Amino acid sequence: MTNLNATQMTELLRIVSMRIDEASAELGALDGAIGDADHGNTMARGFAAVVTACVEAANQDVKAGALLPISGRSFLNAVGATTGPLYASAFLRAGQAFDAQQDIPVDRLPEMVVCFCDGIAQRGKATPGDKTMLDAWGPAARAVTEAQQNGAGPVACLDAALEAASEGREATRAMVASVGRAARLGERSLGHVDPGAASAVIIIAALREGLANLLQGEAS
Amino acid sequence: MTNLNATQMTELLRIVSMRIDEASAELGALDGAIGDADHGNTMARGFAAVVTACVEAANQDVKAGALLPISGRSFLNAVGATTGPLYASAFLRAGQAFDAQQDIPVDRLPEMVVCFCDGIAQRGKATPGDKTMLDAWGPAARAVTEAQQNGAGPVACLDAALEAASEGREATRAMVASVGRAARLGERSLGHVDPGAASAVIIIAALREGLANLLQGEAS
Amino acid sequence: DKKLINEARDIVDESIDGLLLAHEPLLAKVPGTHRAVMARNGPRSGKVGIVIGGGSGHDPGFWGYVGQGCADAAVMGNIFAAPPPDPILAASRAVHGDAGLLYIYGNFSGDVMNFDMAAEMAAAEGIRVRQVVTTDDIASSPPDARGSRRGVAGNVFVFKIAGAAADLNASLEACEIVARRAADCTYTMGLALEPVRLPDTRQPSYEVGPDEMEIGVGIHGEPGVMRQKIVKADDAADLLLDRILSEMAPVRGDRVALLINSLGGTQTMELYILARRVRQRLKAHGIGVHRTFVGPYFTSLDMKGVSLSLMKLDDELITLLDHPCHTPALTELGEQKGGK
Amino acid sequence: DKKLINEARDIVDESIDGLLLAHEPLLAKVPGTHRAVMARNGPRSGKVGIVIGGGSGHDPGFWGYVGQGCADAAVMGNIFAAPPPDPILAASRAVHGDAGLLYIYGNFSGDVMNFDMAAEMAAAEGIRVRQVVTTDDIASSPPDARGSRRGVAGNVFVFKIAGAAADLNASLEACEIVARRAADCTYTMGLALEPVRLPDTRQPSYEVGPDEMEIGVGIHGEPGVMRQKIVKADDAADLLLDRILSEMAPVRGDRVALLINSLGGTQTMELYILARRVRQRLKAHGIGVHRTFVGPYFTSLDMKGVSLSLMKLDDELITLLDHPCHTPALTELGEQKGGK
Ligand SMILES: Nc1ncnc2c1ncn2[C@@H]1O[C@H](COP(=O)(O)OP(=O)(O)O)[C@@H](O)[C@H]1O
Ligand SMILES: Nc1ncnc2c1ncn2[C@@H]1O[C@H](COP(=O)(O)OP(=O)(O)O)[C@@H](O)[C@H]1O
Ligand SMILES: [Mg+2]
Ligand SMILES: [Mg+2]
Ligand SMILES: [Mg+2]
Ligand SMILES: [Mg+2]
Repeated sequence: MTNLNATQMTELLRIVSMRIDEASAELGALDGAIGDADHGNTMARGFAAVVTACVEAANQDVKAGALLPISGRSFLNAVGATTGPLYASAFLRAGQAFDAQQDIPVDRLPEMVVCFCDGIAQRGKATPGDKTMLDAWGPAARAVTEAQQNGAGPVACLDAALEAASEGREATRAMVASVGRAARLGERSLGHVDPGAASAVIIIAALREGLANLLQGEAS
Repeated sequence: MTNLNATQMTELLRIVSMRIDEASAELGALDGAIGDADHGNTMARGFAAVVTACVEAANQDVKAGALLPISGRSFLNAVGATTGPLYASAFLRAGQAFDAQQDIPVDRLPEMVVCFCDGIAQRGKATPGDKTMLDAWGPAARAVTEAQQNGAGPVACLDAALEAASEGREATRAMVASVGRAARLGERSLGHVDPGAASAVIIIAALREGLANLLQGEAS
Repeated sequence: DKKLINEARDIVDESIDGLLLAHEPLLAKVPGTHRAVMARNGPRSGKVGIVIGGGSGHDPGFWGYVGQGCADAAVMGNIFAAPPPDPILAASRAVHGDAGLLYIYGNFSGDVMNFDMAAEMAAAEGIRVRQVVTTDDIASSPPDARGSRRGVAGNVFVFKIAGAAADLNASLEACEIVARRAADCTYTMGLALEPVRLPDTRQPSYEVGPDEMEIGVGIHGEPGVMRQKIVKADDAADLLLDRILSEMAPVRGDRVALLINSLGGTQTMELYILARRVRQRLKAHGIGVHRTFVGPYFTSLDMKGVSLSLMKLDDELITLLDHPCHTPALTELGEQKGGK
Repeated sequence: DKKLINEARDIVDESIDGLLLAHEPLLAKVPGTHRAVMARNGPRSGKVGIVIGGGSGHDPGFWGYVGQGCADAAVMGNIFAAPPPDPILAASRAVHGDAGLLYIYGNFSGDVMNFDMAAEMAAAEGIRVRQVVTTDDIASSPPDARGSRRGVAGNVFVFKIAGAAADLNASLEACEIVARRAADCTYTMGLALEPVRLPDTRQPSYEVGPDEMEIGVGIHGEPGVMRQKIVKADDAADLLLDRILSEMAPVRGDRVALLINSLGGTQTMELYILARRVRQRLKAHGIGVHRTFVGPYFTSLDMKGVSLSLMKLDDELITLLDHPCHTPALTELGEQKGGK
């Protein structure tokens, strides 16, 4: 397999949706501690809408690249919130990187992580250390770029992203939030993991899991 | 001692107030099961007001007989509710039986039970078996009359009243309420003691206790 | 069960202090008692005075229905306990405009006895008093014993109708007749998810299991007539509505006023979810809904539960329901009002 | 934590269905979305349109402030989640009267991003949009960072002021200026006795001990800035009021509007007990209270807790506050109103 077609890309996003859904109570609890407890619901609703929209689009014979802007819009319209515009920008940025008339080259899939990071950074204007999802997406994006430069394959790139994102997530514990809802807590946000960073790790892990499944399915 | 003066009568009512107050949570729970849970508060507030009014009156050198209508009015104004008019009538009826210009003969004190029964019956128009306080006051009043006819002394008369009232209270368990708030429960009121009957027993027991104390204090 | 109060025994008096301050433009203290409020712009010479009341713990009942075009005075007792005759008499004197007084209150033995005594005392002072005792709670007795039913949230309709009639200068007899008709046309049924807790004891009155609800409860935390497994909002709405409709027996084209009432602890979203279902069901029955009231109109402290009230309307009741009024809990603009 | 709902995921949509039915005379659906309502008698040609909104779960916020003399449309997101741009744009189109639109909403990153996107989209269609972001929650940042504070219950004052200005045909610029001034003059602080529970998880967001309360909470169940032992109502009132007064720094003779707001699960009696204390304290400070609002005006689902808001008034703000309006949650009669 060299390209992911629309059905395969949808399958990948379905796995993200499933993993986010499973973690939704836990993400809600993380958000409850320093925010408003809705992050689990919001992410779950958002990715559920993404899957519904992609299934519909894939049935109409579009190419995988076209699913990215579709995902962005459906995520945004299903959730609004802070994460809606952020992940909408993430998907739209990825949509710019991949050709809507083409399927997605497997080798380039990890670039989604870089695009997500750029889109989120551009829309949210957070800086590293602000205790946001960017503290997971940023290290992950850098890890992908580095791995690609070292000639790693796509699964290995995502492995590197996952490791970096997980470290980033853990690092948020020691940060005092300075943007978003948790910023109002001041010092009280210390010691808590940022929920957006936690969901970022789950997304990356699910992408890696989905890609590995697809490649394995093909191999066997 | 042949007469209770105003201070002694006030002392007696203070003991009633104390015993009702101690039982107030329990009376509230009985009322909660088949009514609106306020019977403990209501009785406690009512008798507290009675004591306050009697203390004030006794300081102004009135006779014990005059405390009865004063008690009725202060009970009523402190509580309203169902028990307010009922116990107001009870006290007013007792006030008619005793001379306001005189202290209360010790031997006649048990007649208060008969007066209470009559006043409550007249105002509330309940009939025996309706599952009300009358199912305690009624047997108690008959027991007093009978004991008096048998020549019993005042404490013995109240002993008889107490025994009869307690039996009456227990008998309310097997009754279906047909007047008052609990009547709306129908069969569901079965098995529960009527709170008004329970507080009646406490009043009679406290009168007996108070009288015995006074007589004993005199004897020693 | 945490509460923002000072001493439990003071909550009635202190909250009356607060509402007199907060609603200064509308409400005034009744002279000679701390337990009654009167309308600043309500009572007037030649107008029948409407006096309402009952125990405390039903906010905004009863004080919230005092004002121009509605009740002239409200008398409040201790929590869940009828007020004694003295404050009722004080309110009667304060709002009497030489056209007589109408007392309106729910059918509870304490209320009946205390208002009766006050009426006798008022009569002795030459004040004519008539009384309408509300009996809208259909769960509390079978239809053939309507007279022994409790008066609950449907009170609000009766207060509004009587207040409008009085404001239109109807005679005492006419006010009584129309208030009684409003009361007879009003049907209520309630349910609770949790029992109430009195502020002093903070103990639940009875136990309801974690997946149970209590059907046919009163507004004083009285237990209901039966207990069953908790159901979804639509089923709960149906359960209340079906019982009401089977008694009211409306026909297509009938018009009603609707009150979806929180018993204190049920949040707004849930009320509107019920409102949705009730309106959909009534539409399917071909019954027109002239007005829908949704909110905590007559509560039982902060009990988690709701009641549903329907008043069957005729042209006169509609005119009176739409008559302008201005009270803390109910404002009707009258003419100005947009649409139906 | 029992609830009368159908499916947790449907509660926002179903309750919007219900409120559109219940408030049919006042509210209509915005075409093309299920998450926005508009005033039947609000928008008109030549009038600035006021569009408000935010997450759901704040009933009667935001829809309750839509109607003649107040907001023209309200847009609601999921529970505690800002609405996406599309329904905001739909509402913008629906109430646009060629005099421009003013968006008013609380300062939360999600709301800012989504309303900003909608404003850009509206501008692309030739609709002029200005925005006022409310920041009344004094607990949420120090005074020197007022711009990063949350916007909470004080919203109600800003909606009312802006709606009145627009109803009086003020220009978009003038509406924006006066709304911003109202926002700058408004100070709020809240406390919670219990954390909130979202309807889907029914889990408390955080733990508060049985004798503790959380000071400085937001309206989305956000934890407060500190936790302390629960105190009596009078002390709780003082705690909120003192913080507000120390920032507002009023002098004798100043006038304010007051909002004692339930966060959803605090009963009416408690609110009036707080109102009593706050009014007594303000009187002692020589501060005049022009209006006192008491009730669940801006909630956080059914969270047990309250907030206190003060708006410092001047003559213009008083005129606008008293201007007539008619919405589900707020009715002002204007002239007719009895006294002050
Ligand atoms: N400006 C921002 N840039 C990037 N991420 C942000 C920003 N603001 C907030 N976040 C992320 O959003 C997460 C919260 O998302 P969510 O709970 O869905 O939204 P809300 O705070 O509006 O309820 C935070 O944990 C944080 O990671
Ligand atoms: N008509 C009546 N005659 C005598 N006792 C009555 C009558 N109605 C009710 N009661 C008594 O009153 C008790 C309830 O009193 P209480 O709780 O104080 O009043 P309420 O029912 O108004 O809350 C009942 O337990 C019953 O004993
Ligand atoms: Mg959140
Ligand atoms: Mg009782
Ligand atoms: Mg009672
Ligand atoms: Mg949120």
